[in-house]
Amino acid sequence: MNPIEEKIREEAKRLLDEKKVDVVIGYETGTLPLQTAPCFITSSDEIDRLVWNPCCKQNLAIYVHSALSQHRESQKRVKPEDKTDKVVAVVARGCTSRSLVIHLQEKQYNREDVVIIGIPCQGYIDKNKLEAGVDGLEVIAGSIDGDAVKVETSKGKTELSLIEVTADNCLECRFCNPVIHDFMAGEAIPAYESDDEFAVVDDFAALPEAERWAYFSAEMNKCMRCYACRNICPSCYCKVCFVDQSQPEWVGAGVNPSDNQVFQIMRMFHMAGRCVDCGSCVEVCAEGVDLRKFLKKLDKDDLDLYGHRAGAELDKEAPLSTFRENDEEAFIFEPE
Amino acid sequence: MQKNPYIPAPVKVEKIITEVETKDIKTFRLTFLNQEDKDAFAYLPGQFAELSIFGKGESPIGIASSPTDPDYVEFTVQKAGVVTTALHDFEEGALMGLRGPLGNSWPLEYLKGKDIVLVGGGFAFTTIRSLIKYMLDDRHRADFGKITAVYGARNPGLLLYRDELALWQERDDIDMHVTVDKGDENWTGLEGFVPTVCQDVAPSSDNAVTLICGPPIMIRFTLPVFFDLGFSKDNIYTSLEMRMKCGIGKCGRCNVGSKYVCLDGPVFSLAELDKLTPEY
Amino acid sequence: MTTETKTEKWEPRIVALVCNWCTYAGADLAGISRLQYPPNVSLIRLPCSGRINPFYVVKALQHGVDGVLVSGCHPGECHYISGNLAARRKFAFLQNFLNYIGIEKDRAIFTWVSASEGEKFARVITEVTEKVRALGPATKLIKELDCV
Amino acid sequence: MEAKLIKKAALGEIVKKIAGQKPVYAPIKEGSKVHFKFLKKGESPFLDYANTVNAPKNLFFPQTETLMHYTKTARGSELVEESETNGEMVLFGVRPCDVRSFKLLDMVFDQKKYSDPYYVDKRERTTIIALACRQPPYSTCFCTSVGGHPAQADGADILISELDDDYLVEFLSPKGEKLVKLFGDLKAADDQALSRKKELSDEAVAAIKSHIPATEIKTWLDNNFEHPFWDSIHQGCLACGTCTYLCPTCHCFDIRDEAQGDDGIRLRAWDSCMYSIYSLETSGHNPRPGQKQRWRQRLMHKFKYFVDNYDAISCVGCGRCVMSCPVNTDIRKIVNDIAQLN
Repeated sequence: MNPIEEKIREEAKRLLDEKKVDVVIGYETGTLPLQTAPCFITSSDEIDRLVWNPCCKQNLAIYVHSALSQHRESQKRVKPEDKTDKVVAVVARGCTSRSLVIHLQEKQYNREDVVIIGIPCQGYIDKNKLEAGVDGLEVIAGSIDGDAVKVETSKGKTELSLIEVTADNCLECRFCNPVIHDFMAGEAIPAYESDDEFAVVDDFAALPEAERWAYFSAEMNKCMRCYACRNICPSCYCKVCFVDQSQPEWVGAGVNPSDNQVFQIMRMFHMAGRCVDCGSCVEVCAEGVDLRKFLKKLDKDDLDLYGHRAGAELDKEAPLSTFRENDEEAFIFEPE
Repeated sequence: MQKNPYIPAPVKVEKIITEVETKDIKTFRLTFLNQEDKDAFAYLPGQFAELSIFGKGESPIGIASSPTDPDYVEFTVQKAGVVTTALHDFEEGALMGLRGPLGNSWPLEYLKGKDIVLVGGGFAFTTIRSLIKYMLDDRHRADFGKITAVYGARNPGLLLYRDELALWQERDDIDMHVTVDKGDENWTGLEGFVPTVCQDVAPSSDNAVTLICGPPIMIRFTLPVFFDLGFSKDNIYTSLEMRMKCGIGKCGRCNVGSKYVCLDGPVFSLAELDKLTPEY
Repeated sequence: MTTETKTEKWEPRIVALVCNWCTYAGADLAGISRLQYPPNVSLIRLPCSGRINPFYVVKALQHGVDGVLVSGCHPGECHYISGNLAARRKFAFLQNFLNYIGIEKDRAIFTWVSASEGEKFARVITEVTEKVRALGPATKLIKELDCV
Repeated sequence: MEAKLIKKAALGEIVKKIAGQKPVYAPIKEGSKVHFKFLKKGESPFLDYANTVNAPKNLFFPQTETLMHYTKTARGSELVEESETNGEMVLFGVRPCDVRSFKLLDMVFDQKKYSDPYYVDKRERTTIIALACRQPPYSTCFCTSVGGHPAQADGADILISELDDDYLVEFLSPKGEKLVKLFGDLKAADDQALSRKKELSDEAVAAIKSHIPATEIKTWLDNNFEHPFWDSIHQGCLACGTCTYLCPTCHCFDIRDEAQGDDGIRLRAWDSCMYSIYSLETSGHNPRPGQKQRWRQRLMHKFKYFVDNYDAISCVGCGRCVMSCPVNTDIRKIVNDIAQLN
């Protein structure tokens, strides 16, 4: 057991035993090699399920949101004297904490409703990189040994370096430590200082228009509209998503290429100033759609135009919740 | 080759009757454009059909008319979703589609020779109306014993089929009780909730079957009344509602346990429902 | 809609989403002043540019229009004080994003036209029509109904 | 029944040859993922695959399918008469588990009272060529627990089994026999080949390491619709529906209309019991209001309701849902946990 894991368990045990929280949301070992699953611990007898390693990938903030909003919903028909509070503890890395900040900024719940067990994080193993690393074969067994990922496939054993299978968003992450926390399960670590965080955007933008469109439409054609990207995203918490509305019906129900594109454009557009680049949407996609290339553009505009990074500071307003008189308007058309 | 069960038959909206003061419930009388479609549409009271409006979609609605009036099919529809709103905007003469008949019917064979107690509440009176019209028809009346019916609505303005109700109240081959939760200045009939009226009417459970159709809250309070009167669960029938799409047991969503409401229902006895999961 | 654009005498079809308090009145003024401008634009009046959901722009393109124009009040002149300032940020993101994924910049154009700028309105429409005409018929994002 | 032998290297060319005559739906590799897709002209199928990401049900029951066209006339909206298509197709490279899924889907779509013409039509004009598993493709495979077999493909028209240097090709139905010519001048299989097939087949069965007590939990499911067990299994579930979309036996769909100007279509699109709006009624009432109820529905449907109705488990043990779940919710673990409660 690594020291961080140990501290997470200790803190979870304390919170549960002292009845400070109702549930601790963390990660547990999955049933498949090199995978973890979100877990929900309500009794300190179960704290040994909690783990922390580079296979912990999901951004757990969405579970905090759903637990608290479901609780609030359940309290609606309860007499005032019988109402209960619910406090959720969550194991949070940098990106998770930024998502929590967004929830707090958007008044989804109160700060005291969530206890943040902060984790210094060096990144997680990217499913797609791992898959490419073993040429699409199934990983039958795997383990992490220092900087090496040892995997076994039907074609035998191989070893990959951890850094080569670490997700791109993690390698460029400036928030390796949580931006807010109530407890830190480990010493803060230096952030990766990527030289050019937005190289992925600049390279893509440099391509001819037709090539950009060809890439975008080909990627969106892969989408099978399962909405896993939307459902894992902590910033996608609308009670009724626009794709589920029937009056008006914004997007057709079928996998029409145009509807796929429109769905993804609008979902991504909702992420303007709200995407923390946690990579969860990419990670959950069964078809491996390259969403990050496009989301990162919104990220870049957020920074370039409004000097803002999603969820980085609790008291700094998101770009689309505010404005300035002298905002950039070079794009406004003026006739000659 | 078997007929494609997804293709609706073309029908014309022959007549539109606004049923209630709030104008959000109308009865649509539909006639088939093709004789073969009309012949194929052989139905019994309690069945439903998919009303089909191209560009909007389909909506499953219980059939309100009786097969004893063979010239047309009627549906009483509340304006609620996309399809029903479009339907309410129709004018007489409009063309639309009809797919069915679907589902099972009220258990007519089982009801033969028995006393019948019908209980309806609010808007959910449509398939009971179909059954009443069927049973009161000269060709069928002798098949059934005493017919007692209790129908209630929140106020007189919300009662469906008011002319027919008045006619039925005149007749002596049906004991018709119409009640409202709260009457207005012109109301001379019963006032009170359906369960209470059932209690007062107190039909005998001897060789009798009751068919109950109404909002869940009404059903919840009416059932104990019938248990007290000695009705067994085999002799209490109701009609379920569920979100449906295909209507032919394929698309999946309307199951209650292993039964599909569209295929095995919508009519179930309480005894049958007890064997299913409580998800409806 | 899409077949129409493929005929030889193609004329650009443009949808303009405009604010009721400024651009719409500006269009009126252009009309009263008998100013000439191309007939390619269908005007849709909304209460404020702040009310214009960016989705409207995307949906218009999906339905096969060749260009979308969005026009509101000049900064500082919003009838609701700041609707246009909030809109400005949304549209900055939107135009950048649409262009980034490969949709021509001139398919979605944003501008300010006040109630007194009848002449500017006519010029905007003329120039926007020419810009869109130069791009040719829209081909991206358009929904073809039949599937499989 | 005929059984023949072909050299291993020859198979790809044979499939290409068939594809020259009729549309062939086969495994194709793009990037690191393998999908069932239509072979393009001159394209070779990818034979060295474990199984495909998507299930082959897509061929008979596409994710989106136009049911009918309509157009506006002076009288109102009317159906457009369609001309029927009926070309023959070939589905190549189906694993035995996926072949089994067709038998299960047939139970739903090909019924006496209501037969689904869209599914049945495509199903009838398709010849299924199955490829037996010499080894279970994945460690998550559990076909033998749900009535399947890695090397037998009841329902296939042709079964191809990998031997040492050859493929054994068995023509199992008249539909399959019609394709014999396209396989070229083949050597008849001798007894040695047949007994080698049997050996390998037994090895494949023995190699399956994943087992679930799928039939054993039926009694528990019959009696425990309400049980605290259901309170926890759904917690991590994102309600994304990936499991149902990739499942070879899931068949729920939605019917929608789409219009453009005066013309329109009625289409059907896959739907999923994992979605909140799936069972939401217009009134706002939802009989399955939470993910707990939806998860229970999915499990019950596969292991109880389907068994009640058709006497078969609606799962073929392909493991796609296990491998693709974004949060690693594992149906094998859930079934095993239920068995522990028994």
